[in-house]
Amino acid sequence: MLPASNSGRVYAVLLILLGMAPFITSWIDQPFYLDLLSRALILAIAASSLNLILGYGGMVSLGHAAYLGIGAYCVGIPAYYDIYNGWIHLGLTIVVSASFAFLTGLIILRTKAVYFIMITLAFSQMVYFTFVSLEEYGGDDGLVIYLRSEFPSWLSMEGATALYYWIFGALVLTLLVIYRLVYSRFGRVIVGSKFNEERMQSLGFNTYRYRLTCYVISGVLCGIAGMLLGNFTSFISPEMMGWTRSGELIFMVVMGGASSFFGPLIGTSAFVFLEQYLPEIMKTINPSWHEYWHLPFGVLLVCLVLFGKGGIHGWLSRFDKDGDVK
Amino acid sequence: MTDSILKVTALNKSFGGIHATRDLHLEVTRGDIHAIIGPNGAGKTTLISQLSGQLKPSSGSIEFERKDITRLTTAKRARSGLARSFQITSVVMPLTLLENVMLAVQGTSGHSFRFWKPVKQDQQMVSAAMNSLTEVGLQDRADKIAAEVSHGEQRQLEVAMALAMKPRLLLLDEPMAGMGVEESQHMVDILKKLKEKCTILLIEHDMDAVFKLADQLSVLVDGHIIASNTVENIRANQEVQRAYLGEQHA
Amino acid sequence: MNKLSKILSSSILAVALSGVGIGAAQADSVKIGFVTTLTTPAAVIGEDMKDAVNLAIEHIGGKMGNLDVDLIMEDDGFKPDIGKQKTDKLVKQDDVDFVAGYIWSHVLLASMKSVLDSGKFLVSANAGPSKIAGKLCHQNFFSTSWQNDQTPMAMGEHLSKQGVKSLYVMAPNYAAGKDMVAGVEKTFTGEIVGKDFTKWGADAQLDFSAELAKAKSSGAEGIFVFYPGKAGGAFIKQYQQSGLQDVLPLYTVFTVDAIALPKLQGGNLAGVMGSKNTQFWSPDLDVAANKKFVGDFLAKHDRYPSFYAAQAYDSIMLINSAVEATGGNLEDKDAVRAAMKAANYDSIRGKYTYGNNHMPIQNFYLREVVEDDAGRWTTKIVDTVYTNHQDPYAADCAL
Amino acid sequence: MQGAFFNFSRKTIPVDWNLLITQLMNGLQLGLLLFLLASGLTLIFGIMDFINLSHGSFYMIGAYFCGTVVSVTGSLIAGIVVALICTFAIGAIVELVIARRLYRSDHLDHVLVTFGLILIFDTLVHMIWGAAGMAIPLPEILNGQLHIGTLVLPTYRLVIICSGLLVAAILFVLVTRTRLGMLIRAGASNRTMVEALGVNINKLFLIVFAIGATMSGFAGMLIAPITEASIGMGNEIIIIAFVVVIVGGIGSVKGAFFAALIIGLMDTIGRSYLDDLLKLSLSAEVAETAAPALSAMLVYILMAAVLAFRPQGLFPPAGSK
Repeated sequence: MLPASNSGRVYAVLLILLGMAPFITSWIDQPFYLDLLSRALILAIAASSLNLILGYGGMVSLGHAAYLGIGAYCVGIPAYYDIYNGWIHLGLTIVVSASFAFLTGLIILRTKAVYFIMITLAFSQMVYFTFVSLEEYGGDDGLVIYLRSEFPSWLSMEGATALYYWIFGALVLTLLVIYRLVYSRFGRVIVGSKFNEERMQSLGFNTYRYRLTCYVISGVLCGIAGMLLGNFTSFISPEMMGWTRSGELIFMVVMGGASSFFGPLIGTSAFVFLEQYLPEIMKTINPSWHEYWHLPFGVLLVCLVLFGKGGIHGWLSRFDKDGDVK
Repeated sequence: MTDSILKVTALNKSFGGIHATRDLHLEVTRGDIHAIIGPNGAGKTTLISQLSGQLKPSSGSIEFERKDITRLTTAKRARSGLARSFQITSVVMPLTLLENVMLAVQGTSGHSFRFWKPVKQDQQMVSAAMNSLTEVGLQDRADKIAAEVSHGEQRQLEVAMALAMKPRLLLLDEPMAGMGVEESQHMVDILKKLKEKCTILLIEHDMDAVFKLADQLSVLVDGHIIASNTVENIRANQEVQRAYLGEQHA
Repeated sequence: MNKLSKILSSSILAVALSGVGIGAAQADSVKIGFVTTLTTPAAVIGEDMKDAVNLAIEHIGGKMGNLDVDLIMEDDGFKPDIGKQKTDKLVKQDDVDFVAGYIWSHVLLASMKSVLDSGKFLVSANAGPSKIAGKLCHQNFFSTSWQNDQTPMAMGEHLSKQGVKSLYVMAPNYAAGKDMVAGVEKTFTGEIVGKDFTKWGADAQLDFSAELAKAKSSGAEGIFVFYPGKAGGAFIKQYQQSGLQDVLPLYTVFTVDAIALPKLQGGNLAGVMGSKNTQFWSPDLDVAANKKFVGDFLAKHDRYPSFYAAQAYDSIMLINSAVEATGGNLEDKDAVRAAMKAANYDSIRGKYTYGNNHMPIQNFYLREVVEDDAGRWTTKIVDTVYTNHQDPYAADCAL
Repeated sequence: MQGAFFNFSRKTIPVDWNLLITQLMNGLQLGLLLFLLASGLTLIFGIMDFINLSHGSFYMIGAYFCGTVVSVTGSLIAGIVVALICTFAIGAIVELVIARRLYRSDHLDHVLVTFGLILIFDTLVHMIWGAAGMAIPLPEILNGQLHIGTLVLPTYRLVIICSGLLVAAILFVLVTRTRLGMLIRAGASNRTMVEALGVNINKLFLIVFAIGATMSGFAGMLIAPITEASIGMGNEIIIIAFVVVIVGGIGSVKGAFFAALIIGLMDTIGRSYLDDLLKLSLSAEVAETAAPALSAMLVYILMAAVLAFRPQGLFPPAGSK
């Protein structure tokens, strides 16, 4: 399935290139690119997790950034008490994001369509304000994380390259998990429910349970992305889980192409690239336009929806003879 | 006493002030094709939806194989052997026919909290699904996307999906809706074959088809069953003639 | 490899290589990265700073010693992680010698590690959270502003001296807001009869009707507020519209500044006239460097510079003094550091020194809102509250 | 006039009636502003099934246009009239050029496009008017206070309340007494029916969209003399307006009205009394920190509760499912 199409081959090449990125960036002596890539890949994990519920499950969450924040605080708060054990951080991330996803999911999954969007927004805003009010952990100003999560030496996160491979590994695992998931029995129920939930129920599926499980899996994956983000930025503040951040995640998914495996990766890469270089491009056109880069960005967003169905993945797939998007 | 597979007692359903089902009694005998006929708006689909669990009745009880299922969810009823097809084609359009039927197989064969193995590698499920497709004559179209096949084929797919659930009672909501003469005849043949496998409760407007297929007939008017008997007896029934058949076959 | 993947991989390579061109360092220049906010409503502060930085570079003729100044402005978008990303770019790709700027504490906290870990110098032109003044202090960090607590402490001191017995306090609900309130509480000897922390952040609260009603009914003798940026203007307006100027005198820090005053004047909100605030600097401060800065800024932009602008101007001048003192040898970090620590330049606030934590030890003045000769609303120094004041966190700093 | 006392777990809080009335008026004012935004939003949502995140941009644009005209002519009335016309026109243009193409696509597309529109409008305002924001001077008479007994209220806040009520009344008449209103009501509860009636649906959508934009702009004009016009001012309030729409019931103007008042009052009362309440059970410091966040959270808690227990909203439009 993967390398069967032209776009599949492009993605395979892309993954190999990403795997070699630390060597490439050190060869061309541009360590900053590795930072940029690290950030893009972390966001790609988050966007892929969102894609699992949004692209495959049809659940549009406008509150997914909350899990990024939860994951990052699961590093930041133990670190605040000088607990740097990485397994504790990881375990806490999984437990907290899973419990939060489960408890809110019990209510969220009872709603549909726009109500779903609004209730996910509501819960993420509650998390946002909770962390704003936690004066002990920096409130609005956030927490500086002095040391990265500590893992055994073969799994260490110290140094830009080691952290990059952690992130890269996590991304590959996430993509693999989602790939297997979507075509497993479980995944078929999720995909089926996206298009016709009533029918799925009459086929004998308790769709509520399956969708809830899917929502929890997605939350945990995004939580792990948050844990990596905390380690990468060495800093966490509530601002990172505001609703506009959730909007950006949706944007990344759609820009890359929803319900395609590599769409979120492509989308986040494009997003991070634009965020970094659009201001520079504007500056070269006219030095005083530096601050106006949101304008072409917004225009792009509008055009993407009006004219660019299927996102970047969509138009890559158009090179394929049969087109594997679904 | 005959073996009754479904027994509906004093069923009532109202939406606001409108009574869609009024004191409805119905008994379906195992092995029969039992057709329900009635004018538009008589509450046929409402009845089916209550039997399959999409709608909760206001009062009354539904027994399936002597167990009270009135409070069970749709999914639980489906797993216990009660399948339905929909009047408005209701398949998962972006998936292939095979994938659709496999969903039906999956729904009634254990839980689906299995996250890793691709379904397509599950030979048992693939062959079970192919069998159902073969029974409705769609085996050659298995890899087509549901949205891209003809309306008649989608209706057949509906039946194949219901069949794949290995139901003991099949609720068919106008399987021939919108079909041409040839397609209808094809469907009649399919249903005749199905009769050997399970009991069928059929709602259908196509009277020719009903008379060809049904063992028992119930006439539903204003949410109430006014008569229930063999086809011959119903044809002879004056009241039914007046209430329903008379209008159509005058 | 088929055609498409070739196109894709070669374009990735092209992008990568184009970056090499951007990143190539010029040997005979001093590179300064300046991070501030140029988008979102907070851009009004960032632009004031940008204008001041450009003026500073103009004043030194575009050269520091014999090195050309290569200035790279970056926009943090008011977001800590973007600020960090831009800082990483400055440090790793542009390989700048100094990183300066930073309006917001959270952006500075997120970014400082990147700069300091790479051994470069960090000059904060505004943010001064207590952590950086205390536990987190670093030998390569310098501030041209102040520590958050100092300015409100000066205000508390003044109020106590004036014999004000009770005070109502309002500030936004974030770290700087709490620092400001903590500062005034440290030195104010009267009673604080009410306190409100209002919602801050991207969707900050701008309608203070509920809080003002509470303040009024509290019977306090004065109201102390801290509302930076656009919230300041909004607060003053509502303060006047509620008719509080007659019953509840206004004392502010970082609220009534050169950004808010022109708009207040535009709205003819005379209630602010005569209100008192404290600051380490004022446009009328009688220092030669300040006269030149304010005069040229006024001439060029037809508005008074804000304190943000003044600090940004100083950050460039501080760097300039270090580059000149070391004869342009930026590799000698110790020499650069020593030169910066000496603060041997003509600051707009006059001569000041650095404490162990590299926060300025400086004067704090009481200022009053007045109208200047040209009819513009501005601030005038009426008293000196503190002379050579050091922040209370210096003791926590291990340097 | 400190009279009655409420009993809370053995401690007592004196009730300052003047303060309470002032706060209720403040809540009413906020609620009416929210209504001006939410009524347009709920109609666009209910009739066109279009999620318009950029509805708040009209709020901003209205304020800037008004401010510009006021600074040129010196007349607040002129400013409001010109700005109303301009926001109507811009609303119409957005409908014609962009929104119209999207009514049939899914909500995700709406969210993305209108998010893009927010960025475009914010940057355009930044380019045209600069980042500094814009003050709108009020005539002297509106800058003062009104004394009613011992009660002192800012005059301009009363103006906001009266204008809000007036617009609400006009809208009520429009929706319940005119042919356009009949179509709007029908559209909100059953879209296909209106289409089947052979109404020029394009024209109806255009008018509803533009009127919604105008009301949003009017709200911006009303608040700007208090808070100033600034970039992104609409993005702050639009999310709350969405909460109002959901709580009131999508497509229901009446629902928007009551939900807006509930949320306006809840927010104001929360801000004024929550810290005192929390101090009864928590330390003063914790209460001061938690209260603002908690009162900001209140509206979201309300929305989550409504969605969980009454997803169609508190006052769904009549006849809708």
